[in-house]
Amino acid sequence: MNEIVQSLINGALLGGVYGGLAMGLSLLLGVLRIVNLAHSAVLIFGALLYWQFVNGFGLDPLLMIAPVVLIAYLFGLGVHRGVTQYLTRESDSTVMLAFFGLMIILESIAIMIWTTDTKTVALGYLSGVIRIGDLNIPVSRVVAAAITLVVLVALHFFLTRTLTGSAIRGMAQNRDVAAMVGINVEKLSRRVFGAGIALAAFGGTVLSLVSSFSPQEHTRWLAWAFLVVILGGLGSAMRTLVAGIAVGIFETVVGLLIPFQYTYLALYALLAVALLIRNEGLGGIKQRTI
Amino acid sequence: MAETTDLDKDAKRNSDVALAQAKAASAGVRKAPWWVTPLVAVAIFAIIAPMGGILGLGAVTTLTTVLYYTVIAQGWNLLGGYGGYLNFGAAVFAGTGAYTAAWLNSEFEWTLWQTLIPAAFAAAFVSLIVGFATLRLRSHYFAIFTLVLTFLALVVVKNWPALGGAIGLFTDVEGDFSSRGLAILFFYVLFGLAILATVIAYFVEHSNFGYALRAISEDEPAAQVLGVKTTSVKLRALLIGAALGGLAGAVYAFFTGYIEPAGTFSLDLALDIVLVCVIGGMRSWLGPLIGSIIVVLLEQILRVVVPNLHLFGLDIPAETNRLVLGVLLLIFALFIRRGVVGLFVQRRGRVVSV
Amino acid sequence: MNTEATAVSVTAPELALNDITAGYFANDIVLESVSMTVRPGNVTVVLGPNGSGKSTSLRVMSGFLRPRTGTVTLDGQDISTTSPADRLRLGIATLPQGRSVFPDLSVDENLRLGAWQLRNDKGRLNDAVDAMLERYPKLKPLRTRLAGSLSGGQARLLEFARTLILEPSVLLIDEPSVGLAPVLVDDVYNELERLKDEGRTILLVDQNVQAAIGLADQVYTLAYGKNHLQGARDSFEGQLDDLIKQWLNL
Amino acid sequence: MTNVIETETLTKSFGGMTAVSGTSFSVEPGTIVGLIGPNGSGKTTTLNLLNGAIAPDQGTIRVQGENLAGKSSTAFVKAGVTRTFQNPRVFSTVTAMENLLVPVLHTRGGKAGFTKKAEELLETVGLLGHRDTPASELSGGQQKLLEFVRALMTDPHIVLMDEPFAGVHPSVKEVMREAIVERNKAGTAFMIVSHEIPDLTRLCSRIICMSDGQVIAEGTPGEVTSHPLVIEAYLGQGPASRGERG
Repeated sequence: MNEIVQSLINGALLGGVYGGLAMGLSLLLGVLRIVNLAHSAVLIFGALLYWQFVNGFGLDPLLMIAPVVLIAYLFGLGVHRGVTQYLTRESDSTVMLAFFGLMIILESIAIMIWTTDTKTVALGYLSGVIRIGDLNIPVSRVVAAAITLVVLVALHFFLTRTLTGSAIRGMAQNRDVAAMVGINVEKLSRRVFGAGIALAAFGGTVLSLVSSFSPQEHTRWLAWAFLVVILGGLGSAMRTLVAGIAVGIFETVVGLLIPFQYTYLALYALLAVALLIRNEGLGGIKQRTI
Repeated sequence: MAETTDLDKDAKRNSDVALAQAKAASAGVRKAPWWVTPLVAVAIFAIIAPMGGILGLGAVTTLTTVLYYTVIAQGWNLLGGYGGYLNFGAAVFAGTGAYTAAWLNSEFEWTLWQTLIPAAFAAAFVSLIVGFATLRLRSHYFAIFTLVLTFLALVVVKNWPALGGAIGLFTDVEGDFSSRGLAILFFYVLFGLAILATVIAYFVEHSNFGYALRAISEDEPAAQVLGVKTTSVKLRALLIGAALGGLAGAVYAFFTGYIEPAGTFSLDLALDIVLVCVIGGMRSWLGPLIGSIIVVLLEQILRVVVPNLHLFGLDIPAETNRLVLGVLLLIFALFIRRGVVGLFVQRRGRVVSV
Repeated sequence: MNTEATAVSVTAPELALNDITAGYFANDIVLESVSMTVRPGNVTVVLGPNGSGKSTSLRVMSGFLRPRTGTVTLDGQDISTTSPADRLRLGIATLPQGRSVFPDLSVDENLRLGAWQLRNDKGRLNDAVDAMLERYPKLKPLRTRLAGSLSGGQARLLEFARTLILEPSVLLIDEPSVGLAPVLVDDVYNELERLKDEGRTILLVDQNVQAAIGLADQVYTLAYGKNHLQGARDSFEGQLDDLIKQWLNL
Repeated sequence: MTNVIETETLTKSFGGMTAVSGTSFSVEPGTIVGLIGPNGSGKTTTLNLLNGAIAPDQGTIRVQGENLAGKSSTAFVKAGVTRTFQNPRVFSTVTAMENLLVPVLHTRGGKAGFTKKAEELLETVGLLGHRDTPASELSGGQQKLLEFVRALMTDPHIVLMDEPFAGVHPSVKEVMREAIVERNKAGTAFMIVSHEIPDLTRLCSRIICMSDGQVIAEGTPGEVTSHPLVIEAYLGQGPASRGERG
């Protein structure tokens, strides 16, 4: 019994982090219709940068999340200026090829700087375990999930309660009318793109608090993020969070039932099923027929 | 009504694209006669043909890699190039073929020749499963799914004891071959497969099937309205491509003598294949052939040159290779859409206004 | 920009198309040497058979389509290359054809986005929203509803409110009654009448010939992308049937 | 003789707005029928329904007597219904010839036969010289002609045309008209949506006028263009119908 409660808690905490993992992908796909194939590469880059600050320079793990996210945001603005803005009128294939190229570039740079070794962030004062009865809950997991929760809730309120948030959602719904009411859609797009990249890097930092990682195997995180996006739909922070938690719980519960290494299989099966079932459900994503 | 405006928007965008293309074309080169591309291909194969016997071991191996890439890339290009459905999981199909062949060889001592057909079938079977799950969806989803599939394949094979787990499988070619003899054998096997794949690509490009694929990549809904069975066409293209990948993978398994999961199911192959097609030209059957030559030679040069560079006294790490390839992909995707072949062979007619 | 809640027409500028040639595709010209003037305080109506270029003229005025040749002027000043957003700042607001609400935003959010240019002045923004809710009391109880769930008539009201929220000096209204049930068409025209009575400067494109003429001060007709007839309303009333027959049998 | 197309109480709404509401009409074999009506009257939606691009909410669509309502566009093509679009949707990077071969991809028969047929069709609209020209390099009018002959490749019983004359040069218009007449003589029926009513009246034996998603008049061009309901539809509601103004 306790084992089940334990894994539900673990799963929910892990799932919160998964929500953070997927948010950037969801935002770019939902608002800008960009398939960011480089999402997981940015994510790992963020994690490595974070690792560098914390392990390499011995800086405070909690305080270092913000600078990583800020650097990623600026990087995102740069990518928009250098790459994305040339792609606004191009076919999906061209966009995906360009972002695949970007993924390779980021991955190679990451390996050049940090090698392919698996990294683990030194948790320092976050390394304890909270004991409640028989339950053991790692502090780092609680902290990672809590930070993600705060960020996603803040994002949710930003998107739903502020005028700029309305403008972003309005732009996602109808770009022409958004321009008609005087919104500078180019500028707003650039910032949203920056935010999508920043959120990907943020996902990397919270991920590094709960898991070890290596620059080579980042696409597994793309799979996770993709699964969360498929389940949660696009552009909504709250639904992404809920979908993330669902995936986290699914993963840990399945992990109880079958050997650890096969949980991947179960998750991929879930992904395939989700794709088959939800192919109509994702508003605006399935290609319209005539 | 929303649907009408959407169509209008599409049309407007298409017309802009068309206009740009027309402009590019009128500024472009004169149209080459139809026989130029086949002639180039025949010339390339004719030049390569005797090389297996002439060149040294290292050079033969390099050329073998060119041919290996040609086979996979021609297969990839059917759906990815003509159909516009990018596949970032080329390693999955080639790897399936490689593992099928290696398993049949190590377990049942099947020969290279005997494993070819089962390897092609196994890869085609995997592609069917992938295709059924994703090809009815937009090309986005297909692309992401194939990208993450490589990792799944890696995990599955790693945990499959019969396939050697993380250790991998050894293969053995029957008969007594010198190392040079073996190199020549693989060279000519892949030479044959490369010709096969190129001929298939040629016929697909000039067949109804090819037109259907291009119609899908340009305007899938319109193709559907004209009666094109889009899902079936895409599935067939994926299947043929996967089978070619499986064949190449099988030969590769014998070629290297040993395969293991991490090397087989890595994104490197996917990158190389995408790069081959993008650099060569995704809308031409000649593209993958030319692209393979360029990419493999480029990689060789990088491999030799880069470690010897000492810029500002720094050692340049080996990953620079991939960095350069990534930058190249980005540049071609942004600015040289039609690849090298597109630069020389323009499909062009007169611009006439009524 | 007009800051007064009740627009005063006398200060409104004069918007004009001068010898405009325009089209969407490379080989196709929708407008050929079209000229028209939207006089301050007037309702100017553009009529013509479908495909004659009415809506295209409006798009050129709003800045969503650049003319190939010719100029768009506002009080004599050339604004041909001014962006739609900047034209909005100059007081030219557009009510586009068809449904243009953001369906997944609430009524309130839709209104606020209409006042996007006031975003740095929360006080004025809130006042503007309140003024619009005052003007369209039917929207008040719907404030939190998603615009996509509104009825056709309610959505139109919201679109009117969103277009008027900045108190523009010139209103460009494109086919406001298309696709609406007959009862709602009445509502739309009652609203247009109110705008006219307030002395606003309006360019109206509509296929509802009779109703549009009823409002017009000045009428332009287009045929095959060229100016056809023009004149004051009086010269058109009474010959409408003939005009339509002419369009049908030209 | 069975009608090529016969609809009964065809209805389709989008998000609460009824675009086509209970329309019934028929097209006899070998006739050219015009479909007119003010903007937003449901013409394009009707066309989309008649070739299976969208499925009706209710009602029947009989093609050659067989009800195909709810079937895919493939079924409609098979039954002999093809169409063109308002903005031509040609495949721009492939040649004119290859465009024509797309509709017969799944048809049995030698490629040579189809190529010959395609050449003949290109000839009828003066595009044979552009056989190997990528469609993107054709003018807008030529693309419309190309799209038209593409629709003829499967030997349809009826071709649905959306605004074939809109935005094209008069000379192209003439070619299009002649090609339609020629084909019609061979027995192919047409249903043509157009705003250019004068062009339609010269071409059609019968015209259907829609307004607010319903058929309001049907008959010879002369009858329809002078029909009071049609004139009223194009006039819109006058002040009189709106009661006293305030």
